[in-house]
Amino acid sequence: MSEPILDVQNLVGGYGKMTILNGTTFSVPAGSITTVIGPNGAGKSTVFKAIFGLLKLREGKVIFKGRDVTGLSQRALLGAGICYIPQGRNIFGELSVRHNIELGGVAAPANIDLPARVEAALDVFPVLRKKADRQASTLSGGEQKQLEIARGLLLEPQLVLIDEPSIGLSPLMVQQTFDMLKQLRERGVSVLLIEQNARSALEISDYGIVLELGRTRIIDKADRVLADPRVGQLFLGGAMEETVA
Amino acid sequence: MTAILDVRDVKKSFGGITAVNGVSFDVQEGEILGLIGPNGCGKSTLFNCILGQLVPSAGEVRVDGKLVTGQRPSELNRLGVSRTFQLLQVFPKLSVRDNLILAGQEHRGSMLSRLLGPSDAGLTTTADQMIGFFKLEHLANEPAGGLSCGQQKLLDAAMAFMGGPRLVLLDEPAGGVNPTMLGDLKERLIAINRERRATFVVIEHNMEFVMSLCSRVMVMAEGKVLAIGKPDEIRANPAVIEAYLGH
Amino acid sequence: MSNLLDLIVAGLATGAIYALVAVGFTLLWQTSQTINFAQGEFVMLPAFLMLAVMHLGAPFWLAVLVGVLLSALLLGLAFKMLLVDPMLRHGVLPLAIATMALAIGIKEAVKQFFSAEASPFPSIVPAGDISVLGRAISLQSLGVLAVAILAVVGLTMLLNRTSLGHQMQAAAQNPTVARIIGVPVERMILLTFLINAVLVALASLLITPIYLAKFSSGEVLGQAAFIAAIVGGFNQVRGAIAGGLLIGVVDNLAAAYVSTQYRAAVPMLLLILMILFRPQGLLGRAEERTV
Amino acid sequence: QSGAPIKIANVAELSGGGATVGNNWKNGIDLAVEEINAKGGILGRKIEVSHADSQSNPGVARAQVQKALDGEPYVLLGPGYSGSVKVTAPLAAEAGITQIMGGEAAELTQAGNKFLFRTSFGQQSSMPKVAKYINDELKAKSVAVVWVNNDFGRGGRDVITKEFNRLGIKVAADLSTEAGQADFAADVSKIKAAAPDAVFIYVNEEESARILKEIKRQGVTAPLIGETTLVGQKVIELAGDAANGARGHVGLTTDAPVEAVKAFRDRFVKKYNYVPDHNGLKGYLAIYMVKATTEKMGKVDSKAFADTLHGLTIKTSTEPNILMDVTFDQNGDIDRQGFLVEVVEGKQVVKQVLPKLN
Amino acid sequence: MSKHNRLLLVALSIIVVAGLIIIPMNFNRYGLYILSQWAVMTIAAMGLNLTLGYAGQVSLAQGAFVGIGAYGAAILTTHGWPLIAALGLVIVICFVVGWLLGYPALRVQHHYLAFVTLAFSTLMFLVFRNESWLTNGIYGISNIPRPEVFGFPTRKPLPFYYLCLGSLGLVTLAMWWLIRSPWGRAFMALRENPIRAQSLGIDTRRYTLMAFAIGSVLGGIAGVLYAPLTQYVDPVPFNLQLSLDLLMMVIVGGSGFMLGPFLGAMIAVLLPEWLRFAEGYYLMLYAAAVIVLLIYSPSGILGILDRYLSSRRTQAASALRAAAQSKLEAAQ
Ligand SMILES: Nc1ncnc2c1ncn2[C@@H]1O[C@H](COP(=O)(O)OP(=O)(O)OP(=O)(O)O)[C@@H](O)[C@H]1O
Ligand SMILES: Nc1ncnc2c1ncn2[C@@H]1O[C@H](COP(=O)(O)OP(=O)(O)OP(=O)(O)O)[C@@H](O)[C@H]1O
Ligand SMILES: [Mg+2]
Ligand SMILES: [Mg+2]
Repeated sequence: MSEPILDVQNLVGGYGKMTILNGTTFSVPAGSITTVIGPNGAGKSTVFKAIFGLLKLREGKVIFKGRDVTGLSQRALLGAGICYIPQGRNIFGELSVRHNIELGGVAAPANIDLPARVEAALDVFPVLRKKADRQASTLSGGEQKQLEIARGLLLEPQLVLIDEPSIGLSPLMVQQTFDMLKQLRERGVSVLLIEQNARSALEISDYGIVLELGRTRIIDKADRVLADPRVGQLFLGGAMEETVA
Repeated sequence: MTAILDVRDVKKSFGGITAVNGVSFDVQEGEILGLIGPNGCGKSTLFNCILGQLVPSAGEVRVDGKLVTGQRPSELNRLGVSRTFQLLQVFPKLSVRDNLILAGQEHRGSMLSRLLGPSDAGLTTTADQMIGFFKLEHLANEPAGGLSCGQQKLLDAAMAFMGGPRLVLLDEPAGGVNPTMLGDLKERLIAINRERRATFVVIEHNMEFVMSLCSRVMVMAEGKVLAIGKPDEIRANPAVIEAYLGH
Repeated sequence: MSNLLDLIVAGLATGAIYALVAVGFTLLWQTSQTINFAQGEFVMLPAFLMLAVMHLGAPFWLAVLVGVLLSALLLGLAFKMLLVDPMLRHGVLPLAIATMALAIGIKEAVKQFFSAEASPFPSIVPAGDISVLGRAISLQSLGVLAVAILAVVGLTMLLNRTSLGHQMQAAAQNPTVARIIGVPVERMILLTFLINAVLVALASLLITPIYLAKFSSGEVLGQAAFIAAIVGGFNQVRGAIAGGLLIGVVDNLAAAYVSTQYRAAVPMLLLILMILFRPQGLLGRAEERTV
Repeated sequence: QSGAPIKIANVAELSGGGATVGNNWKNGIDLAVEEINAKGGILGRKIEVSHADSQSNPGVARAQVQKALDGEPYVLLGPGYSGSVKVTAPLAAEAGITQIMGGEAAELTQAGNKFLFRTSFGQQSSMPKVAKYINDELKAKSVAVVWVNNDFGRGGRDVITKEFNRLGIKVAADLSTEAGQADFAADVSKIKAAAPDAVFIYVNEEESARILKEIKRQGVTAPLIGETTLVGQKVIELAGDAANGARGHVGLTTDAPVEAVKAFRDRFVKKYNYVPDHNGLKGYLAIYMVKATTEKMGKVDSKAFADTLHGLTIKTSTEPNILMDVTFDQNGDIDRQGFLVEVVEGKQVVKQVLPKLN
Repeated sequence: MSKHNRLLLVALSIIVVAGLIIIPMNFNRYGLYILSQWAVMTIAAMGLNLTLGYAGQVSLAQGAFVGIGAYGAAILTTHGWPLIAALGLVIVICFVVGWLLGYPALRVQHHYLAFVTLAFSTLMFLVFRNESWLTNGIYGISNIPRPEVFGFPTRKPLPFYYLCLGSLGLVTLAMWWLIRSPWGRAFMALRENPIRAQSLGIDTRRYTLMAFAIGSVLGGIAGVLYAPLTQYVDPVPFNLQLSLDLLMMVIVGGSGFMLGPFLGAMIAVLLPEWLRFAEGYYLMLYAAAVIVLLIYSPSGILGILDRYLSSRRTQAASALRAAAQSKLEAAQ
């Protein structure tokens, strides 16, 4: 395993009195794609929120490139090189598509050429270019997701946290998105991915993490996770005759 | 035999943009029709036109041969047509159980009996069965807004079935749902389809799910029907591969 | 028809006042999704702050300066930190109610610590009339109109053309997501309220010479501005101008041609019809896609 | 227990639409009480006034008067709004407590309430004087009437139009306006269209100033006549030279050409830093009515108070701070000197003194 | 556990009700008047709580319905009708007018709806003031008689207070029944997500109109009691301010909570009275108190209680979750 870019240590926290994370611990090797899988409600998205400072943690630490970034502001985290593309729909409906993308560069240092990056992003997602001046809320579900990905990557971060990007995307777009993640990895960017589309995701990943009830149960090379019979049966839809607990 | 759902030449435009551009198809009772197509091709808009959430710019929609174009969603629901949504649509501050009871209550008794009768309209048992099936027991009394995305998606699907519908339009029910649970969901859909001859139209980008569930698949592109046929035919259709499936 | 013209010009003059107050209303909505029921009192208060400073013997210009600063401090910073911060997350109504209470508080405080009487206020625009379309119109009204238009043009440019403006809107529409992409949400909200505070101080400076400094003058202004904002379209700053002027004119025409006893109702009834047929207001945008 | 303070309760419009009225009234009361207490009180006993806010709302007024009466005050002062007087007068009467109020509506004193007293002319006595002036001096045959649509304005309007009818004067335009109204363009253009021989204006001070300005702007030349609120110093200050030429009947004014009134005004300004309107005077006089009546009785007796005040004449010679000689009739109505005033070059000029009737 | 809670709740309510009946027996007239006012305003606020708190429809017209009720009672009882007959007529009128006022809500929402209802409120004030032939205009209607209930006269403050309290009790029971019935759930659906509600067969049109109509009826009932309480009505109390005050009561008490209006009306009616000692500053103190309360709990007084209850509930859910067995471990 190469040097970890992100080290998540013993996270404990949740919403109000409800504890969701019970000591989640894992690390993301630099320059890898790491995929987190697990049942619905396992706490995957909650881990991301915790890493990105959106959740009050009762215990635990988040180390990024050797530096403790627990509880830093989102702006500081973006500045450090982490970006987060959350689950669900997260656009600014009343602004135009182009303005939405431009907003992805808010935290950018002054010396980068934002307009050029916006153009580049629009090249990657031709649908968005076609609808650049429309109000973002009129986009279809999948188009909105593309918009979010384009916006999230505008800062060219070193670590991408991306939560279920494939929801709502057509198979062709899912392929493209995964290809894009692979390209990012080639450029040395690390990716931490949550996917329910677990087979395809693990196929492009270096490492796989299985999260259950707020704990990391399995951390291993992606192909080994994929081959693990328990995982196949329980989380990849391998066996349909699973017994209800 | 008349089709349970008959869509004729439906068009919908927003300002200068035509999202749905003359779509016609019908669905026979007991069928499971898949609806696929690239992002932004007009699938959700078509659903909204059928279900009265949007008024189509042109065209007709019939349910059981009865013209329903322009009818309100609630009226359509009373005819036994229900749906799920692509984006999360639950009642965030109500408990999961109340969400489900709410989903079924208007199909019980009259307005007056709902005022004077039992407060759960006799639906607690049914709701709890649903909760059990989707493994939400520990959250039954929690507000639905606190569920994870995948759980909300499941709740949304569960709500669509509370009223015992004859025709259900599902908009990406699999998005974000764990594959194992998805298998259960598919089994469940098939069982309901067999037992109650309920009819489904399913928008989905998960090909495995669509192809194994549906008896027929319709492909849309740019607001029009590109192809319609058996899953195998569609999978092999070069136009579909190019526009939608990729290699 | 010179009579009609008279009425329209007079209505425009009053409407300009409503518009100037309404600008802040729409600004707050567009950049923080808040409704400030104390907006009228916000316009009333700075004049008294300036008067207070003048009572201490300061010259007018200094009083104005101190007044603007104080209002930025009280109606901008303090308002944002004490009221907006804890309540913003809880939807529109709690804050709206809190501002209603605040309106009572401000009114009572001014009454108690200054006076229940109306007092005159020096005008920075020279008093006097000029002739517009053959009718005398006061320079003061023109000043109000000019500032209202300038404010709207400036704010529209800021909001629609600059990244700062987009950030402000983003912070209002979805604060969590805005934070995630690095918008300094806190600072944007503060900016919003500071702009509003300076705007009301300016409005106070221009309107008080016409309306007089009186603890209760905010009631009429606030209500008129609220209505003007809705009519113009809540989600567009420029709607305030259209709404304000329209209310001013329709009010006059209603009083002249329909009924003086029902003058307050006639414009409202007309506007209800308009709202029912054009719910987004005169210059507002249609609400976004819902499903 | 002759040393205990005399308790007087005041319920007035300290907030809400009537706040200006109520606060003037309250300040007038406080000033008088301060003066009297400084000189040793009434019959050697200090006065203690409690103030309660009716929020300009009759329902609240009722509650506050109820509360005040539960405390068994010597006399009840206020409220100023006629509606609030109407809802509270029966309570005071039932408790047998004298109520000295500020309302001017004609009907208040005509319901046979033996415990209710005015501090100023009721509209039934002031309006006929104005109508007579319009008829006799101006010889106007048609008049435009502008009034504020609350109980004060409406009451005045109703009385004066009745008078106009009696005198055969035509009401050319009957214009209701709103309290706090800012824009009078429409109203003035209607006046202009009606081309009356005179305009009768019965609105509050600030609105008076605004309408005077608008009248000047639109070039209406008919004579303008009103009541106390049209020609007050405040109006002149606010309306500037637009106030010139306005005339009015003034029952109580701080601008009256009476030395005692001027002295009162100076004392008031010294204490409160502003010039009171007639409501300040009313409150002040209410307390001196209590003093004069009590001294007349020679004892503090709330049961006998009303009977003593009925038919009583209070002279400035015995009680200088009553400011002008005044007589109360059997209804609780007031008789006092009045003035006809015109604004000339920014100054009130008394054109005519309307003497006390008897 | 929940049974235990329910028992506690029942016991508590019995104590409160008994307190409301017994303690005021030796109150003076003023105290009884204020308490009666509280009961009346609570009824009106409960109506608005239904429209706004449960069904999510912003209305600035509740005060106008109190006005309609008060004028209805004033006009009819001064013409010799018994109050109960006036009540019947007012209920019908308010139901119909409220129903009609609901129609704009089918087209517009939020601040536009607020404006439409505000306009209605203004219009009603002008009608009360201008239509003198009916309402005696600005002079108002005085000498409104207090009714006899089952042969008991309520002219005295104490019996009239019991009349108000009894009415409040009846209204509360009816409201409680309504809220826990499927209708109540449908109202909440309207507030939470009307789009989803529609697609579940909930006739949002009818429920919206119902929410307005029933809420308005409660406003009217409050008005019918208000008239004989003050024994005088004029237009001023029924201006926009009353609607805003009622809105404040609902929000401050806790909108969407059954008992919110009780506390809200307490704050709005009783708190200013308690603060009277501060003389000229009492309204300032009152405003400050309301603001502080909202800062402390933006969801209203009952929001505090709700936070406590829901945290207990999540604790339970958390325990369930903790007890859940890992599937992975089970598979091993
Ligand atoms: N309210 C609206 N105003 C303007 N354009 C709209 C509106 N609603 C939808 N559209 C446009 O209509 C087209 C079809 O949208 P629709 O949501 O039906 O797509 P879809 O097939 O469901 O896509 P996806 O798979 O991404 O969900 C899109 O181009 C979208 O931008
Ligand atoms: N805002 C919230 N308030 C309260 N509880 C929440 C909230 N968000 C999530 N939860 C709870 O936390 C648990 C974990 O949620 P999380 O969103 O992390 O799940 P997930 O693993 O991402 O699931 P999915 O695959 O469905 O997205 C769930 O049981 C959910 O009920
Ligand atoms: Mg998730
Ligand atoms: Mg879609």
